[in-house]
Amino acid sequence: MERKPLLQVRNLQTHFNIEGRWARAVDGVSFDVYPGEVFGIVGESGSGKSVTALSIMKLIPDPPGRIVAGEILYRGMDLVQLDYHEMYRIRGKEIAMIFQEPMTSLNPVFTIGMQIAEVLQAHEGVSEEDAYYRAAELLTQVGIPDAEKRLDDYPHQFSGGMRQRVMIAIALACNPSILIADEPTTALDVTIQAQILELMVELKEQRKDAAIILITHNLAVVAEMCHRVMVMYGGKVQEIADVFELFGNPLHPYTNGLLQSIPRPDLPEYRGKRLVAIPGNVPSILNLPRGCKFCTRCSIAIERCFVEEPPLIEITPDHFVRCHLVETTLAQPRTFDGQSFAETA
Amino acid sequence: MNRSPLLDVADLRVYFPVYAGVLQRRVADVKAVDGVSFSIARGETLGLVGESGCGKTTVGRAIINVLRHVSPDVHMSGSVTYHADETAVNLLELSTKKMMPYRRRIAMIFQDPYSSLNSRLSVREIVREPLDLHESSMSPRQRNERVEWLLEKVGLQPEYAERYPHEFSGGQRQRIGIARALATNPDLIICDEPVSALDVSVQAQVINLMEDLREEFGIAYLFIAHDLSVVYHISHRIAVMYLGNIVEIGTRDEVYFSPKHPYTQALISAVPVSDPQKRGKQRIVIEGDIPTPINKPSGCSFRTRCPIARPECAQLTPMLEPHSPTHFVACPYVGQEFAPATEEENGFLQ
Amino acid sequence: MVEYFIRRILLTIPTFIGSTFVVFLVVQLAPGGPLEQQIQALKRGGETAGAGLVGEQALPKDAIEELKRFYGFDKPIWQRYLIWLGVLKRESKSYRIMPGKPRLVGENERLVLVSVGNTFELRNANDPSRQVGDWKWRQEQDEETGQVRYRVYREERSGILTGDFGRSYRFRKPVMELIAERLPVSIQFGIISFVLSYAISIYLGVQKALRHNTPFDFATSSAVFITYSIPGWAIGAVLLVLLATDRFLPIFPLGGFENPLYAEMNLLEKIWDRAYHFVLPTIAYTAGSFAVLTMLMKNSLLDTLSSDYIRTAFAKGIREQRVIWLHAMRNSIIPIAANIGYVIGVFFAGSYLIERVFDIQGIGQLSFEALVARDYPIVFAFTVISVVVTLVGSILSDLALAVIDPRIRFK
Amino acid sequence: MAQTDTITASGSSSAGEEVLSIQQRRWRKFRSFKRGYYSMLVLLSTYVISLFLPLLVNNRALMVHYNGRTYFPAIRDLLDLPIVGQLGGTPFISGEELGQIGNKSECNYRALKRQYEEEKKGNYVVMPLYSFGPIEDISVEGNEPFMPPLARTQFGELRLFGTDDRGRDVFARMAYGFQISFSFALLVASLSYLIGVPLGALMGYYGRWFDLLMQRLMEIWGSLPFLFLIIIVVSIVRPSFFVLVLLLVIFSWLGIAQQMRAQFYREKTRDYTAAAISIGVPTRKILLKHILPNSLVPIITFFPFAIVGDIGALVSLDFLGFGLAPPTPSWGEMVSIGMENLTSGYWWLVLVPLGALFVTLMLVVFIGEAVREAFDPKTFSRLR
Repeated sequence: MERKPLLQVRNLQTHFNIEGRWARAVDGVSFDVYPGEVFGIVGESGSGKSVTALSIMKLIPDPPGRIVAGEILYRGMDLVQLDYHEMYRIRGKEIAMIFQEPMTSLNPVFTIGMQIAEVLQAHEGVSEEDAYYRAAELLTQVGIPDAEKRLDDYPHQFSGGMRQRVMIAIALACNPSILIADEPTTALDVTIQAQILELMVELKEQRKDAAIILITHNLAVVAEMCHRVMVMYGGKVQEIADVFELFGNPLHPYTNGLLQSIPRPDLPEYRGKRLVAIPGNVPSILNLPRGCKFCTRCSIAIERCFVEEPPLIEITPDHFVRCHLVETTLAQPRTFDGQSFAETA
Repeated sequence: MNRSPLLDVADLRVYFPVYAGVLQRRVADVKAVDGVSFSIARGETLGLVGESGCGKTTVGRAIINVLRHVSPDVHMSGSVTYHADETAVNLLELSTKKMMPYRRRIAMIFQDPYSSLNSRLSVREIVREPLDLHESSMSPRQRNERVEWLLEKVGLQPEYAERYPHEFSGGQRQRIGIARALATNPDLIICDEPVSALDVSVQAQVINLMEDLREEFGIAYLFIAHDLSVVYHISHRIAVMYLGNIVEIGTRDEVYFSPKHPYTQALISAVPVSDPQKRGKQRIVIEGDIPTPINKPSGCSFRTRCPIARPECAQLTPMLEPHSPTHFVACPYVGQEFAPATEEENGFLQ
Repeated sequence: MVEYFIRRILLTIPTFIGSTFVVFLVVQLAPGGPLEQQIQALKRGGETAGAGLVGEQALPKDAIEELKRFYGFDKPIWQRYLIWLGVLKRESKSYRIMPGKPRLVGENERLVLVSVGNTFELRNANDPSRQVGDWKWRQEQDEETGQVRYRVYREERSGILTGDFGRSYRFRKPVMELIAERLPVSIQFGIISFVLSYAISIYLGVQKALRHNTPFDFATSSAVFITYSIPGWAIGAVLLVLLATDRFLPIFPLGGFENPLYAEMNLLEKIWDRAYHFVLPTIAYTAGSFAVLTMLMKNSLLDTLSSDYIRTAFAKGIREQRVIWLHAMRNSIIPIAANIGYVIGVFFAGSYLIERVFDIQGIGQLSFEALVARDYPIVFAFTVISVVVTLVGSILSDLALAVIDPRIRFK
Repeated sequence: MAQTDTITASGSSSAGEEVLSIQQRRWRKFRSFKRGYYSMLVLLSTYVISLFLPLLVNNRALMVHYNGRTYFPAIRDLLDLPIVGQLGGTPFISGEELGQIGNKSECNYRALKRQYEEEKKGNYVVMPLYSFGPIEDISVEGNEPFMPPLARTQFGELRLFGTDDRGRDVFARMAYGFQISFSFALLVASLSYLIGVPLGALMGYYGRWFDLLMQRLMEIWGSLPFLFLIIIVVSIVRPSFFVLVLLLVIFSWLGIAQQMRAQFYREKTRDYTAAAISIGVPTRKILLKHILPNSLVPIITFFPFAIVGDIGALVSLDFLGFGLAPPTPSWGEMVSIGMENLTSGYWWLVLVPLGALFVTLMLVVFIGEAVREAFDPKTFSRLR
């Protein structure tokens, strides 16, 4: 692998205290993000995907949450060890984030212009005037007409889609190396979702060495956007693979189940057939099984699955799966658990 | 369709007045539903799709006559004709009392499994409530037995009857909601986005359950959703709504695979496909935001975002016109300048 | 926004009318109301009108009738109310007159009722060609004897809308004058404690929110609970006993607003004396709203801090101090600002308790004493002014909200 | 489908834990706040005990045995007490009847006890634990004004908190004052809930002209200086206990109605209401069975604070001399006597009633905080 990863997450553990009990929201997550790629994190509610993203930003509300262990290496610097003063230089400047809820993510009492200019002033040290000028440019860039006029508008004068564009403008203001997008289109309508995804692709084209971490529960969005995908369940990484590999050859029973359970009118062989559902419910993070996190719902689970958690192991090159029932074909499979990925690489 | 009709909605309009100004005069109306007509046959599922604010939820609530209670100054017109065995009644005109016998025939499932169950009542009380109201001939014991039978039907253990909603996950709560809707053996269930609040892996369970129940009890569904693939999967026919109007209605294959209205085409092409191989297909991305239903554009309400809009569209309010015996589209310019996408061109078929 | 405030202000008009009508009704309809008081006051020779024994002296029937007329008891209640408001005219001066006989009215105006045909005409007695001004005359019948009498009178609009609250029975002075004398004292306390309670509450509320569930939070909570549990005047009373009586620690004055020798002091001494007299009452005043505001501030900031846009601000790399004091504060202050009107109202309406404890001669004390003495014009004035203060306060609250929150501004 | 139905907690309970309704969980949570929980135990038990005050703190004997006949003078007070404030209205037994020669007015039981003990004729008097009543004053033999706390009378009886300007026992008045203040507040709060809850509910649910009209009315009501208005009314017609309760209720239902209105307005748009309507639940039942239980949280958490406000209002009125008619023992009146004699060093006249007020209200506030915390927990999370 000739590229150097931009971000390396190693054995990240983020726990939440819920009414006196510690829930392992993120439990030993490891992955790499390379420059220029769109890295997808897929999972359902409680899978730990959003907590992973917030951990990278060190935006875990404390209490009740806490990063308990692990490393988050951004260009070799461990963000977990940074104190919060040093984090201010990373957030917004090196790593930016956009959130799911465009309606509540902007401060209702400040103008759009102020909220964009503020980032530039904080990180680039530009004058207020320059910052507003840049803010107008950014708004134009994300496709808001009449940008200069709209700088003085307040968030409530914008529609949901427009607000998400503003969020993107804020995130991109300082040209971050990594953009984390946490369900950026979930709250939006289909036609608006298409616009926002299109915009993100467009902006991605402009900076080849930056990476996007796209967090979503929507497999279709992943299929459209991502280069590599990580599937999470129960706070654990279950599968990491190239997007074509993952969709063409899903190895984990959970990934497989997810792909089969969504209606696919575009595939004639599925049309009119009954959906293949994953039985059971998404477990609460307070109440996870001891062994494989998916064992309670897995149709092929064996006894071992209930007592022993399988390791995340490389099955085919760069395709990692956490399942006892998938055998590796590689002579020297790498694993994310236990030892550093960088060492084996 | 040679099945007998169950529900006829004709020219349904639902306006919510907007008050403003010094004297709080009625200055405008939110035209949530602005002349909607469709019909549902017995045992049939009609999918109703559209984006937020298009009025699809309001249609469902108007049929079941709950709007007046929540917003007493709502203005409704048109008719919702329910075909009971021999007779037909306009549900809109019925008083609360006269509506009672029909309430057991039409049930509703809600989008939010958390707010649609009263958290102060146990599961038994929730599911039994319609029985208590409508099945007065049943003894309390029979009712309890039926509650347990219903729970089993929707895949919940009857032992859970004494528990409270907050102990269940979203999918299980939705099953409780379905059990409540099933309690009185309805002919029609209005499903208001029943799966959109659920986790992906649970959605399929609920969809399957609903399909099984339809097979077993011959229920008709009005399936309201924004997710086109789900609607395609479960529906026989699909109606597409935009800003209070139905712009296209037809069988599911007609609407999904040969959409005629530019909005339907854009809507379908905007749906991402769960297959990276099909990435980069030509999308029809429509510009701009959905206008608010307070200030609907004149004429065709889609003209502000329509790729084939012409000046005439501002004057002319398009009506649904037939393209096949079952396929109706509300756009006079379909097939003239904008070639209707065929299945192959759209890349929906391999 | 302008429209919103026009609407807002217009809406206070019916409220004002409604509240003043209630006040009017309560006082007017009650037995032993103003009329009886005035009658009794006259009976006792008009010195004091306090509750007590009815004087021996019989009041001339005329005088009673005149009083009734002054208060409009010969008219229906709604007319009386409108007169009291100052919307309808009231008989401000009225004299008996015998046809043909000149009568002195006012300073040196003499009027005479001259018979013209079947009816009469009012003329100036000194010079019949001169105008009689706005004097009018009317015929009336004695209730008992049925005798026909004549009366000249003058009408004017004067009532609470024109700022005329009548004259105090006890002080024999216009009420407005009395209130104007006492107002500065009360306003000084009001403003100082208003500023103090907001300043302390906001700061403390923020600190409590930021250190939620720490020893600091628990320790300050006790202070908050104490001021919440005890009314401000009671705290004042306790402080007086502990810090002003000889028994414990006599470091503060027992009450009053200033030293009797205040006028002879130099500036420095004056300032010191003022401050010295101000400490305890100010604590008592401030305590009244301190607890509510502090908890409101704390809870509101806690809510705001867990909102999405605060997370966004941090995600942008904005520093903590700026996020808290700019992004979070601007939003958290909204409920506090909404309370401005309430707090002002509480200061004003509660003033009689604290002024009484500390023996401060402010309007609260004035109106309380007036109430004891049944000096109704002052009582009326105080109630009407507190209604107005509450209404103005609520408009102020809305204005403050509009300044802070653009969503309201663009309504 | 056994696996399908493993209960997964969306809240805190998990498989194996017992099933709790929301109410039960809240009660548990409340109990976990020790300060509030114990405050409630202390306050409730004190209040229950205070209902039997005539048997504990009274100048009338519990039992008098005289010439073969047995009398229970204090029991009558007990019957009188639930309708608080009517003290002094009970018929008394004259001194002569029990052998106090020459005393045609009420018997002095403390003296009677001494008399019987001297006579040793087998007659006896059983006095309550604390043998001074709240309204017996200087006219009774042995009562001196302004006795300091812990002083003893000439007969060696202990005055716990001394006496006031008329020789009335401060401890007894304080104790009865608690009973009266608390009953008063409970009554005012309950009655204003009784009015406020249904009115607010109807306003919120039906809206339209009823709501508009009521809101105007409430705005008018809210702009009035209510305590001052009550004083005006009281200064004109000296009210009884119940009239005073009603006067306060007239002004205090407002806040509750407003909260209820907001709740109903919000809850009626929730889907469970629509669900109830869609299955044909009659409106009355929707209001009572569905919306009401879901709307109670804010007004339940408000109840302790309503009590605080009502006690404060009563004490303020009494302090100004416009509260309960004298000689009803009341804290406010006690303070005002103390304030009149402020310079004389009779500190206990102010500090005892205010101390009692403070402790009582503090307990109520502790309860209120715990209730609020249990019903409506504030999440605290901080980013940096």
